[in-house]
Amino acid sequence: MIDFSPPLVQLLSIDGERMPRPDFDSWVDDLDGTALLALYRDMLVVRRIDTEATALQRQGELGLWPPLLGQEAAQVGSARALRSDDFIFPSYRENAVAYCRGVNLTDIVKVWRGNAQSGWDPYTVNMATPNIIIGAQTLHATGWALGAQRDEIDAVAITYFGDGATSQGDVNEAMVFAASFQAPVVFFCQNNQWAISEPVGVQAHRNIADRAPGFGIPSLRIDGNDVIAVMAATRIALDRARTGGGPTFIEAVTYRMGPHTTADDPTRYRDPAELAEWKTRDPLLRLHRLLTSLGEITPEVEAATQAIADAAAAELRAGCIGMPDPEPLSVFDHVYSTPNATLERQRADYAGYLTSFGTQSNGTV
Amino acid sequence: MIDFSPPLVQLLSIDGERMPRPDFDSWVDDLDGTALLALYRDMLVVRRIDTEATALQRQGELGLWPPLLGQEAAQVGSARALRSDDFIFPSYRENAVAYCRGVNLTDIVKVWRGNAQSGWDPYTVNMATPNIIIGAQTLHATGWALGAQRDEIDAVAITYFGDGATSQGDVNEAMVFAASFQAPVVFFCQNNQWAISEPVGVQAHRNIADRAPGFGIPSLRIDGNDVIAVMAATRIALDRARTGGGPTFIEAVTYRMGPHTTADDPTRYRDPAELAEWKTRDPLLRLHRLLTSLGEITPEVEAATQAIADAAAAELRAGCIGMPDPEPLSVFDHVYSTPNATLERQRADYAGYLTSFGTQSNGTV
Amino acid sequence: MTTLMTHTSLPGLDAQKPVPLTETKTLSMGKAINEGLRQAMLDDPKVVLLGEDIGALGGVFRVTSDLLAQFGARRVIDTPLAESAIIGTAVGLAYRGYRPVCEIQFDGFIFPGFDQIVSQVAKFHYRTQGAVRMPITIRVPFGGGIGAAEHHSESPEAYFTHTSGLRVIAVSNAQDAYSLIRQAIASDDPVLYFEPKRRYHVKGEVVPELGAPMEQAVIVRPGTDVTLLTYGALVSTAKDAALAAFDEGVSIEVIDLRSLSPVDYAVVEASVRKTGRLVVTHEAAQSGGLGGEIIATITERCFSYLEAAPVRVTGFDVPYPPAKLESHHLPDLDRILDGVDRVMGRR
Amino acid sequence: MTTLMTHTSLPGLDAQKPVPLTETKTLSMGKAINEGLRQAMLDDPKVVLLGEDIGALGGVFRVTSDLLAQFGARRVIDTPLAESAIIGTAVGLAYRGYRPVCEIQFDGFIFPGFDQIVSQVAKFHYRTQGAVRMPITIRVPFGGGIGAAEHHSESPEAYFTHTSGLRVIAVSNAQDAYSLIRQAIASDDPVLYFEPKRRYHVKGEVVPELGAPMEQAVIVRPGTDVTLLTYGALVSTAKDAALAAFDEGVSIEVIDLRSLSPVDYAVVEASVRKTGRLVVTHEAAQSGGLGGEIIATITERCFSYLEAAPVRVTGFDVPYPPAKLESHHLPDLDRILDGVDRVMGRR
Ligand SMILES: Cc1ncc(C[n+]2csc(CCOP(=O)(O)OP(=O)(O)O)c2C)c(N)n1
Ligand SMILES: Cc1ncc(C[n+]2csc(CCOP(=O)(O)OP(=O)(O)O)c2C)c(N)n1
Ligand SMILES: [Mg+2]
Ligand SMILES: [Mg+2]
Repeated sequence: MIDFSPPLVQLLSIDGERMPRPDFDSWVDDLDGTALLALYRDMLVVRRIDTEATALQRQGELGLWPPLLGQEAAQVGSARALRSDDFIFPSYRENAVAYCRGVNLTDIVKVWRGNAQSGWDPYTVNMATPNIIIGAQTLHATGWALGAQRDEIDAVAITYFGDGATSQGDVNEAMVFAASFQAPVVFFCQNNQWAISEPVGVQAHRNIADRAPGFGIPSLRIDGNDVIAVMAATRIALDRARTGGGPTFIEAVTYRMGPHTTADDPTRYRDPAELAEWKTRDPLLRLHRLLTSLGEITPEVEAATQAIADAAAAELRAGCIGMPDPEPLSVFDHVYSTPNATLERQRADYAGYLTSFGTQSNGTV
Repeated sequence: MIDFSPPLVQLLSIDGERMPRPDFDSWVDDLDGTALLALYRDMLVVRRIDTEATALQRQGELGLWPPLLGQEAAQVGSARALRSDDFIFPSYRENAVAYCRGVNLTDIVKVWRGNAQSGWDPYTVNMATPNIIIGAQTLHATGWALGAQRDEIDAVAITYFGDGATSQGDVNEAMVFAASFQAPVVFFCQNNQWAISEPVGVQAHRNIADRAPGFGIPSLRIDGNDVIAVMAATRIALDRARTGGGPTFIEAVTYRMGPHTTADDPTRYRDPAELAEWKTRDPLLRLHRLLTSLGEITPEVEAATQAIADAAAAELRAGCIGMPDPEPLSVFDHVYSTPNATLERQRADYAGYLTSFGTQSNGTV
Repeated sequence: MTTLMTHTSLPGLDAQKPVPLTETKTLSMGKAINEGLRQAMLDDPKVVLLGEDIGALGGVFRVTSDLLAQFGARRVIDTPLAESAIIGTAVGLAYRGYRPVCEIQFDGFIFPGFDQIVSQVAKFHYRTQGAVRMPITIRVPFGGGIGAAEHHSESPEAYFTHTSGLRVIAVSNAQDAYSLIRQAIASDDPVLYFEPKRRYHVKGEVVPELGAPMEQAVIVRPGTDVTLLTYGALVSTAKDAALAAFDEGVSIEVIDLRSLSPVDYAVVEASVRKTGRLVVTHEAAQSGGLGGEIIATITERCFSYLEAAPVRVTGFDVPYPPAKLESHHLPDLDRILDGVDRVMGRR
Repeated sequence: MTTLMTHTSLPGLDAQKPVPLTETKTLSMGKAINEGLRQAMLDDPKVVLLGEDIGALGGVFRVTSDLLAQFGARRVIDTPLAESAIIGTAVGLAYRGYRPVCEIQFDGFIFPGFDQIVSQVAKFHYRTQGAVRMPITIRVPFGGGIGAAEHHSESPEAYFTHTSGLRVIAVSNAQDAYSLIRQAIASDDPVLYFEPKRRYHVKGEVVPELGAPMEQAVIVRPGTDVTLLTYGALVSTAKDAALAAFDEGVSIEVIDLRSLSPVDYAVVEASVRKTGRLVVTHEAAQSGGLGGEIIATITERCFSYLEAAPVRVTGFDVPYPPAKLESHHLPDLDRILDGVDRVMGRR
């Protein structure tokens, strides 16, 4: 029996030691050296991508980038627990989840370059594109789960959101609906301690994981920088959902090591000592330690892994810079799925206007 | 020490016996025979008013009426626990609370007759007028409490809402804010088992009182048909708030014995056996039994009490029927507190239009 | 104690046999919507209904009566009391290929769901460059004239006609109610479907057909002197006004807009070119209402045809007033005729 | 581990000494609002600020910079992340006699608070027949042109100008930003106060005075041939357009509306009576935007003066597009001049 009460679940210590915990261990006993190395590789690659994207933003190639630095274990551990037919409803920070889902790297940054409002076709990877309205996607996940329930399939919806999001009405309503209908949905909260400049204590005086049980939703509070614990907890929650057990809430306790986005300046509100302390809990560091002690990390492996990460970064950069600008008249595309007379007239007028210039508008504003 | 865990608190049994409970008793030890009789009188009067208002609606004198039949103890017990400088933010069903607050009976029905969108000046009785948007008033109470906190007074805000309301985002956000700021506010939920046609099980799979603790708000679950328990619980919550202890959530378990409103037909969705069972738990009946056993109820007292209730009903009827219709041009009044040119023009045009008829518009639609 | 209803068992498609409308019948507008919903649910198993009290009660206006019994709780879903969640879960259902039909109990209760409508429902197709469709229908009983309490008589349609990505429909009679609810549900775009609640009981003949496309406006009474444009509950008032004016020698062409977004300007323009005079009437407040938008557009497109400035006859710029004052707020026959007089230069 | 911030201790009015603006200074528009807020807080202890990240961070645009340090956490309140609650608690504070100033972080995030604005803030004074006032100011950075992500560039003002009971302001320069935020806060009616975010950094001279009443429109450049009406960020674009047109022999009168509800029709009418030609430009979508309302009203009131149909130059009827397309969506100098050409009959 799983204990759904709040103490933090940790399976991998800061020092890289595997901490036995009978109720969780059976969920991750397939994680041999090879599997752990694969997780490490994912985490290294997404960190490398994250760094590259930040650099691209600094160089003016991206309008904005929301770094996930520090949250690699939470995202990779949960994403790798999913089945390909499970459906993901993320916020805007789940770039590692998208990577694990096989989303093309160029497509990941498309939206942040401003080329489109979303980067990929959700149905090709069973993952929705970023949702920026805080908490809104938790209701979409719940609705999708209601559909899956009606379709009598055992695929599960999982939704990602932050500690700040838990204050929004939508997230609470999603819990009400999920509990009422026993929907197969997993609420995955990355408590990274901050909502832009506000520490989690502004949102909640108790642990975030304490909230869900009152709605009739069991919750787990896990060390979000421990990829093994994250994977175990996600598998437990998915299994409950698949077998008709209804929703589960997971609080992954982690830390946003970077700024909120590249537009943010955390020095205005955050004590550097806090960051320093969390650096000791780095999710990559401790898995590296475990892998080293398991003898999985050799100089060759290290080099090969880094090469993969660097290749991903290079691919991202090339794809980003090489992305063609959207066609001017595409501003009118896809507002509706069928023709709309008012809009078609606006399109025709604007096309005529552009033609009258013999060029595009120079966009002086 | 008060136990804030969920079992139902009952101080007065269905048979009218006072059930001792040390942790609550001290809060109601002033309730001697006279005080209990006064509560009974309130409950009898509000039931009589409720019946009269329903009759007035059937006779076409009111557009609508939301009966409180069955919820007299929950409303009277809590209202009578308040200080006059505490501020009440009700839903639409708290007519007994308004009565206890000293609201003029005619003013109570004014809104249901369609003469105004609210019946009284909230500041004269420290009670807001009915709010129809489910749950919205819980945020107003929280905001008022933030003001009281800033003013460094020990008055408390109390907000009333139903079981259905707990599903609304606003109510959950109110708990988030109240907990975050430790606002002096009491959340008083009358769980009357139904939200129009939906049983409480649609809204929540667990007891409603279980929700608040996850937000960091202690809760009490009380027998809402037991006026003594209601008063004790409300006093406890008020005291916590007054002394800086922050918000408390009270679930008063009661029953809506009538229809949702006079426009509703509960036979379409409700088992008559359920109503029959709840009739045995009638809040007046059991207090009557206690008072009888205490020797407080004599034929003279009975007659006098009934006379007071009948007089209130007569006053309500006379006031309702005698209410003057609002002036046509008052449709433009009070949209803004200062003159607004666009609106003044509409007013002038319409005044001219009415004059051109030499009469008021006949309102054919 | 109440037996708690649980949703875990999900009774399926059993119960009564479906009896769809197969021949012309006289139905109230409310019943016509009910029949349209039934047909849509029979046509497509992906059509599901969500809302407060739509199950056993059949909705506070009984528009979903008997559908729970016929289609079961998998498809007729009594939801918890939260409009944002009703819309938001519909988005998720649409994502999975469903065609959710949401009922908002009254006009004034749509606002808690406004964010999900404006930022999600309306934008998904654009956001995903057509990859994700939102075939969601949001049914809203709207308008006044029933002596109701606050928030029960509003006309919020202009908020939605200003929201790109939504289609907006308002019906005025039983036949359109039947045909257009079916078209709305079949539409791959999200549709706000406004039902004039004070006309629910008005009966009319209903042919079980889809009729003209929902984006088409309809001339419900031809005329030559003035174009009178409206939608929803005021269509029948406008027809009465036209009749009254006819006796006084003014020939009014009454147009039932039906689609508020997009507006069928082809029909409106042709009419105004003929009459040279336009009156628009609606219950919603004047400032920012649909009337201004249509007048601005018609002025742009038909300036040289206009014999007089177009006129609006609308609710005032006030929150919906208490019941005893609503007859002063709502455009009625006399106020419409007064508007006609003004556009004819008689006042 | 993070030291959790608690609100229970409520640090009071200590910290730095207030240094209000006492003489004319050159300030950016953002800083001008900051100074206006500071002065309002000094003038009235009942003025409190609520919003996300407005404390230590000073807001994502730094408009509330240093106010936490000066006035303490009792008056500068970093709230949990929930817009409905920000507005709803402001209602309760107003009930208790406070004058709350809410910051909505970006235009697109106002919709979760829409219900509280439309059904509560706007209606309370009417509902209670004047007994309860709602002196709430809701600050909203709005509009595009900064290359931002979705929901960060919207122009939702028309939703509020259609809502009776609200006042709506949009400022265009540092002086007005300073004067009008003070007037908005001092107003006993609720005010939506829109700040054109792409002009936050634009500097101007600011005199520490209240200036003309906020409901007055201002002619920012006189002219005789065409009236060009706008507000917010496009005021400076419109002035540039007028300058360019002048070189081509067209004299444009540019009006900065400032108050979007109510509109100062006295000023607009007088101008149109003079010029006979009207162009309205705004970033919001055309259908249902403020332009249509103003054109309809001016057509009603000035029909015989109009030499041509009024023209709109607006955002298209699309959700706000991705950054790389926004220059096509936003009216710019050339599109405004094109509109002027159209109203002059040159195209
Ligand atoms: C409805 C809404 N309000 C405000 C914002 C602005 N905003 C963007 S991210 C953010 C903080 C989110 O914090 P959290 O939920 O903890 O997620 P994190 O960014 O830490 O991953 C805020 C306030 C928004 N995007 N949507
Ligand atoms: C936002 C909103 N949605 C829907 C309604 C319609 N409505 C009025 S009362 C009600 C049920 C309320 O149930 P509950 O909260 O249990 O209170 P009760 O009526 O039982 O006292 C509903 C759905 C409303 N008034 N406001
Ligand atoms: Mg966070
Ligand atoms: Mg109830």
